[in-house]
Amino acid sequence: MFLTRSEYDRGVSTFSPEGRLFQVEYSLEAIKLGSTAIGICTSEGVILGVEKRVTSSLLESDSIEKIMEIDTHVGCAMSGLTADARSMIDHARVASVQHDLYYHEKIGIESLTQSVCDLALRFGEGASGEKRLMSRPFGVALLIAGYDDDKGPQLYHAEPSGTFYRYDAKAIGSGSEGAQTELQNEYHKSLTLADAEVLALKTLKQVMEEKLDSTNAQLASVTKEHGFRIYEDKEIAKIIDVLKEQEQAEEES
Amino acid sequence: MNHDPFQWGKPLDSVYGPYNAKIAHATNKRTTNIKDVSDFPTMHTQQPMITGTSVISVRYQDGVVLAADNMGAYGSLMKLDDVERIVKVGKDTIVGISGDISDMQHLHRILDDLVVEDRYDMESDHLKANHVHEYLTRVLYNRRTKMDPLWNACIVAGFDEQGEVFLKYVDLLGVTYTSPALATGFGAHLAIPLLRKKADTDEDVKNLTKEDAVQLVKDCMKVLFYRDARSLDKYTLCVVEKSTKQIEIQKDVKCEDMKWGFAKDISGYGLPQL
Amino acid sequence: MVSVPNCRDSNTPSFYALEAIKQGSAAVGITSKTHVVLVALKRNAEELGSYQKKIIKVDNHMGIALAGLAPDARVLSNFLRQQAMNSKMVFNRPLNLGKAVYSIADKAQDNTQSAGGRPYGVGLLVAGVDENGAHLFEFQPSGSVLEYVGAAIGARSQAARTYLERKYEDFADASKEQLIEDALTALRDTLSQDKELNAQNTTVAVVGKGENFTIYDDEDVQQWLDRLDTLSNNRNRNEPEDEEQEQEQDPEQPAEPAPEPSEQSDRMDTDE
Amino acid sequence: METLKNLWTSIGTGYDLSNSIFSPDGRNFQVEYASKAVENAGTSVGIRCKDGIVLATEKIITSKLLAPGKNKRIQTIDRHVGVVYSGLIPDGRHFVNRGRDEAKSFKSLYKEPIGVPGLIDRLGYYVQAYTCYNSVRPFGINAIIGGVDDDGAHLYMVEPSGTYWGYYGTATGKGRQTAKSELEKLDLPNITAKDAVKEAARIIYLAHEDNKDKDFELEVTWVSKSETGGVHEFVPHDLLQEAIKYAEEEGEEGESSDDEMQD
Amino acid sequence: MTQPATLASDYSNEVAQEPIEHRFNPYTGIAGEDFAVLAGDTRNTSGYNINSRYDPRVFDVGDNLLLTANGFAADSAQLISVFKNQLEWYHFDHNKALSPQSAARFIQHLLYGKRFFPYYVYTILAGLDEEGKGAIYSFDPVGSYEREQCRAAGAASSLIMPFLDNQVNFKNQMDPASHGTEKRPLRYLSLEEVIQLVRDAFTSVTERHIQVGDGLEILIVTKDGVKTEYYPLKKD
Amino acid sequence: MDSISVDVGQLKKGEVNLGTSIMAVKFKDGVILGADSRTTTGSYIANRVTDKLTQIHDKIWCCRSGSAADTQAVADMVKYHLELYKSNNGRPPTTKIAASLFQEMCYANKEMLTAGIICAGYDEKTGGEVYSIPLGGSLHKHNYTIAGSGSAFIYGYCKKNFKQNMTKDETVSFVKTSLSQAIRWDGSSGGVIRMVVLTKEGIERLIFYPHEYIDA
Repeated sequence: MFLTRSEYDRGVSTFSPEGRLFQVEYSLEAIKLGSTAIGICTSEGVILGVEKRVTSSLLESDSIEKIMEIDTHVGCAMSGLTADARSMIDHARVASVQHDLYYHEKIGIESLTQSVCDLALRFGEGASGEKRLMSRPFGVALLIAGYDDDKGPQLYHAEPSGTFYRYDAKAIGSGSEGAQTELQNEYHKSLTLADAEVLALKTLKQVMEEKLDSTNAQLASVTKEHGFRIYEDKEIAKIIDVLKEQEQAEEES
Repeated sequence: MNHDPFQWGKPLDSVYGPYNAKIAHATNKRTTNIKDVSDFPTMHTQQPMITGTSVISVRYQDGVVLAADNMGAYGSLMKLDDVERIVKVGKDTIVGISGDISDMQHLHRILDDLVVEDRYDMESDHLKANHVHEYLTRVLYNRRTKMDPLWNACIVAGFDEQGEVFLKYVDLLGVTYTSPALATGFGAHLAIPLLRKKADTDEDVKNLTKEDAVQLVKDCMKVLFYRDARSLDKYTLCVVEKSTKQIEIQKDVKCEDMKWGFAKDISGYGLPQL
Repeated sequence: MVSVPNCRDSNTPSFYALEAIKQGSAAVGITSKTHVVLVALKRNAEELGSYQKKIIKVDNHMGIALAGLAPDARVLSNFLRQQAMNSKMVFNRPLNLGKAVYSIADKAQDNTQSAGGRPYGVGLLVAGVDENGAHLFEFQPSGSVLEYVGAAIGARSQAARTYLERKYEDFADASKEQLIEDALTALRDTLSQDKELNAQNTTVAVVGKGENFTIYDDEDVQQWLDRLDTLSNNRNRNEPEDEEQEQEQDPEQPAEPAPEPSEQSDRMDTDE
Repeated sequence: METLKNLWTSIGTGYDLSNSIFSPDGRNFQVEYASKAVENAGTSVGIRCKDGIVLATEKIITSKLLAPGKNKRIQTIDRHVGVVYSGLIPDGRHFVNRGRDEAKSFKSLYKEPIGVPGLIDRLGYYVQAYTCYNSVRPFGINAIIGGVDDDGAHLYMVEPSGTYWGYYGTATGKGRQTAKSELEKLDLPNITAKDAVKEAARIIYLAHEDNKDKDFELEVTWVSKSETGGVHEFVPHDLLQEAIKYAEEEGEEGESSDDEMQD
Repeated sequence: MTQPATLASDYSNEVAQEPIEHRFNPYTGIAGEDFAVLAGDTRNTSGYNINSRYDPRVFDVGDNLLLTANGFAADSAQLISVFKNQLEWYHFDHNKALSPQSAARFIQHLLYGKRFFPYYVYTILAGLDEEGKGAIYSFDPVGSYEREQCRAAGAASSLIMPFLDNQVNFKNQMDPASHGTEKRPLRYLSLEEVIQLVRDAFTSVTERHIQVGDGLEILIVTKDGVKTEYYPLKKD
Repeated sequence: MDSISVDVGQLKKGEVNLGTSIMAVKFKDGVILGADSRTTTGSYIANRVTDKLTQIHDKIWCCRSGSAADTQAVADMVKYHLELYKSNNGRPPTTKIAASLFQEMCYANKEMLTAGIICAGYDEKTGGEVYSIPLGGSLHKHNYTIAGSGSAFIYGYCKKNFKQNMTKDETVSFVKTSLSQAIRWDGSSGGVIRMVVLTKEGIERLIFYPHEYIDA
C-alpha cells in the first residue's frame, strides 16, 4: 500500500516521504550533464565564461551560443537543456524592456532574476496565483550577470526550482564541482576584471576535456561603463596568452 | 478667454476636442431627444423613480447630529410617507441616504451582508464608520465608472477605530468630502448656510452643545419643510455621542412650532394690502 | 493521489509536505501583548553564495517567516500581500490577521482535498498586530492554522520549542528587547554544537502596536546578537527526539531514498 | 468498532485506495476512513432546548504554547446558524465556508435568512458529492449544525457520507458514547437555554474522562430567541464560569482547574 | 454648467448624462534648486456650493514625492490611491525608493491606460531628481507629460501661469543694467521667494475666482523630507 | 431646472398598456386584492373584461400595472421560483418571499421593465400581508396600497377611509368604492371590478358589474 519511490518521482507535484519533489531534483541532473559555465563578480564588473563543446569538426563553433544578452546592462550564461533557456531569456528580455517602459529606468538585476525564477516556477501555481503553465520544470540553470546603480555589479544563479542565490563566483554544469572548489581557492574581493578574465579561463581549462583555445571557450563581461559585451575570439586569444605566461611563471617558481 | 468661471481650467474643446463619449461606446436609446447625445456615454439608469430628499448633519463638541425625513416622492406625488432613510450598520455607524429608494434599499442589503461577514469571527464588531464610508465610496465610484450609477448621496456618521467621531459625505459619482456641517440635496442649498452660522469652523464645533446642535438641526428640518416641495414634516433624528459611545435614534419626530400666523396679514393679488 | 490524512498510516501528500518543512532551517516567533518577534536562521548554498531570505514583509502591520520550499512561500506571501492591499483599498483598514492566515489556510486545504495541485511544501509563522492586538500564527500545508504565544518551525525546532515551553509565562508582559533575546536563545538551541549565530546567518523582525514591521539583517542584526552574547552562553539542549536525529544528519547526508549529493538537492527545494 | 475490524481485513486489497468504488461487501472505504478521522477527535455536543440551540466542544490543548482562549473551534454560518465539528479542522472550515456561500446566495435571492432545514439540505448534498469522485476525498468531519429560524430551533448532524438527521441532542468525537447516554437522560427539548449550557458543560467534562491525559478548553456557544434574540453567539463569560463550576461539582473529581478554561 | 449631482429631489437629465462633476481648484508646483513645492487651496465646491472649507488635495505619497490630481474629485482620489498601492508593490518587487522620473512615467501609464474612459484630472508630480534638484512633472488627462520648472493647473491657472512665467521663468523681464536690451538672466529662486510667490498668487486669485478660497496648503519637499504649511485665505 | 419628470408611459410603440386601477387591502382575517378590467392600446380598449388578478402561489396573488408583457413575464418567473422554493426548502413560501422575488426581478431589470406590481397574500403565521413594488424596483410593506394610473385620483379617499382590522364586508365595500372612483375619473381604467379574497377559509373570487358599483 505504501507507494514505492517510482510512484513518487513521476509527477512534478508529488512529495516523496522526505518531502522532496523528485522531478525538480532530477531537472538538476539535466544541468549536471550540461557544459560548464562560470561567473565571477568583481568590484569593477562581472565576467561570464563558458566552454563550447565543439563535438564535430564540421560544427561552426561561433554558432554555439552559451552566453546571451538580456539587455544592455545584463546578460547570462547557461548550462543544461539550452533549448529551455530560450524561453527563459525571452521572458527576461521582455521583463527588462517592460520595466523600462513602465518606469523609465534599467531594471534591477535581482528583480530581473526574480521574474525569471517566477517563470521557472510555473510547472506549478504561479507566484501571483496564475494557473499552471508547463508539465515539467526547466532543465537549465542560468548565471545572470549585470550591473545596476543600487547594488553595482551582481552575479545570480537561477535554478529550475525557482530559487536563486547571489554569488561572488559560481560554476555550474558538468565541471561544476571541480570548478567551484578552484574558484573558492582563488577568489578574493580585490580581484580586478582582468584577473577575473584569466581566472575564468584558467578554471574552465581545468575542467574541459579538449584543450582550451579561443574557439571552444567564450567570455563576456558586464561593467558600468560598457554594459554587457561578448568578447571577440582574438580578445580571448590574448587572455589565453596571459594565462600561459602566468602558468609558466608558476612552473619556474 | 471664456468668461464663464465654471469653464476655467476645464480641458478646452478647442485643444482636446469635446469629451467624446463614443469612445466609451456611447449609444443611448432613451435620450435621442437630448441634444448632442454623443457628448455622453450610455447611462443605464435614466432617472431615479421614487426618491428621498435631503439628509442633513452637523458636528457638535461631543459628536454628530443627523436627520432625514420619511418621504418617498414619485415626481410631485408623495408615494410613501414612511420611508426610513437612516440605516444603522453594525454598532458604530449610521448612514443617511438620499436619492433613489430602490437603490437605497440595495445599499441597505449590501451593507447588511458586510455586517454579517464582519461577524463571522463572532468577536465584537471591527466594522467602523470610516470602513463603511470607504466601502460605499468604492461601490458608488465603480458603479459610476460602469455608467450605471446608484442614484444616491450618503452621509456616513459614527465612530472610527480610535473611537473618534467620524462624519463624511459620498455621492453617486464617488465624490467624498467632510466638513463640520454636511447636507445632501436641497439641504445643501437651504440648510448648510444655517448650519454654518453655528458650526463653520472646528472652533465653533467645540462650543456647540448637544442641545443646541439638536435644536439647530430641528430648525433646519423645519425650514426645509417650509421650502422643499419634496419634503415631509416627519423625520428621523440621530445623535452620535462620543462620551457615551452611543448612537441614539429617534423616529417619527415632527416639525414643531411652525409659524404660519403671519399668513393672515397677507392679502392676494389685486386686493388692498393691509 | 488524494487520500485522507490521519486515518491510515499518514501516507499523504500534505504529510510529506510537513517533511519538507523539517528540512528548512529553523524559524522562531514569540508574542507579547504589544509586540511580535520573528527570528530565523539563514543558510547559504556554499561559501561564495548569498544567504536565503527567511522573513518576508507582507504589509506595515504584518510579515511572515518560512521553513520549507521558498518558492511556495513566495506564492503565499504574494497572495497575502494582495489580500492586505485589497483590504486597504476597499475598507481603508489594515488586513485582519485572522482573516489573513485563514485565507491561505483555506487555499492549502483545497490542495489536500482535491487532486491536481500539490500541497504547499512550506510552513509559515505569521506575525502581526491588528485591531485586537498582537498575534502569532503557525501555518501548515495541511491547512491547519493555530495561534501561539511562542512557536518554532523548521529543522530541529523541537529544541527551540522546549526552551519556549519553559519560559512562556513571561512572554505576555515582556519588553520588545526581552522577546528578541528569548527568541534568539531559542533559535540558538536549534544549532548543532559547531555552529553559532552570526550577523550573516541570522534575521530578526519585529512588529508592534504603532510600530511597523521591520527586518534586521547583516550589520543591523549585530546589535541584537550582542545582547545575546552578554547572556550566559551555556546551551540548554535536551536530547533531540528520533525524528530530530535524522534531521541532525541533514543536510550533510540525505535519508533514503534520495537522489545524488543532497548537499545540492536539498538546497534547490528547501529554503536552505 | 465492528466495522473497523473488517475494515482492516480489507486493507491492501486496493478497494480502499479509490474514493468512488465499492468494495465487494458494498462499502466505500474512503468514507469510512474519513469517519475514522473523527473518532479520535475532541468531543463536541449539540443540544436543542426550548427556544434555541447550545453547541459545546472539548478543545484539546496540544501545546502549552497555544494562545489561551484563541483558536476558536465553533463557527457561525449566518447570524442565526452555528456549527461545531470534530475531525479535520481545515475540512471543517471548508464546510463552513460553503455554508456561508449557500446562506448568502439564498439571501441575495429571497432577501431573508435561509431556513436551517434548507441550509442543511444544500450542505448534505455538497458533502455527499465529495464521496462520488476520484479527484476528491470525503470530508473528514462530523458537523453539528444548529440554528433558529421562523419555524423555531433546529439541530442536525452531517456525516462524511453526506447523510444527516435532525436531533434533540447529539454528540461526536472521542467521548460521543458517554455524551450521548448523558444526553438521553435530559428532558429535551424542554429545558431552558441556560440549563442547556450547564448540561453541555457537564457532559463535555464527563466525556473528557475518555481523554484524561490531555488538557482542554471548554467552548460553548448558543443561539436562542429569548437569550440572544436569535443570534448565534459565545455564551457570556460569567455564565460560562457558572457552567464550569456546575460541571466540576457534578463530575466525580473536578481535576481540571479553572484557569485552564479561562477564555 | 454642470448640475451638482446631489440634489435628490432635483436630478436633472443633464446630471443623468454627465458622469463627472468638475471641480478645478487651482494647483501650483514650483521647482527650486534643492527643493520643490506643490500648493493648492483647500476649498471643495460643486456648482455654487461650498462643500468643504478644508479638503486638502495635495498628497505626500511617500518616497519624497508630492502628488495632486485635480478635476473630477472622485477620479483624482482613485488615481492617487491606485498610485500609492502600486508604489507599495514597487517596493516589494524592487525594494528601493521610486524616483520622480520613474513615478512620472508610471503615472503616464496609469492615465493612458484609461485613454478611452479617462481619469478626468490634471496631475502634477513634485519631487527631487537624482542630482537632488527640484523636479515638477505635469500631466494632461490622458497621460502626456513633461518636466517643467513651474506649472499652474486647474481653475484660474489661466490667471496664475502668466504670473509665474514672469516671476519664475523671468519671461519679458529685461536686465535693468543693460537698459532693457538684454533678458534678465535665469536663476533659481530661494524657498522663501517661492513661498511668497505662491501666497501672492493665491491671495490674488481668491479675489478673482469664486471657486478659490478658504485656505492655502503648501507642501515642500527637500532632501530632509516633506513639510506642510497652511495659510488661511478669504472665506467669501 | 426641470425637476424629475417620471413618465410611466415609457412603452415601446403599440405596446399594450395596463393603464390600470389596482389595490390590495389587509383586513381582520386576510387580504383582498381588487382591480378594474380595462386594457388599452393608445386610446383603443383592447380588452374590456381583462382579469388583472394573477395567482402566483396558492394564497399569494398579485395585480400588475405598466406593460402587460413585462408584468406577465415577471409574474411567470416568480411563479416558477416559488415552486422551486417550496420543493427545495420543504415549506411553502411566505408572501414576503414572493414580494422579494418580484423586487429582485424588477430591480435587476429596471432598465428593461415597465412594471408596477402589488403583491398580497395570506399565510397562517403572518395572516394577510400587502407589499408594493413600484417602478424603480423598491419593496414596501403596507396595510393597504393602490397603484396604476387610476390610483392618482383616490389617494385622498383611501387615506381618509381606510381602517385597521376591518371586517370582510367593510373591506369589500372599501375596495369597491375606491376603485369605482378611480374608474370614474381615469380614462385608462374601466369595465368590471374584480376582487380576490384570501383568508384561512380559502380563496374567494368576487366580481362587480358597472351597474352594481356605479353609485357605490
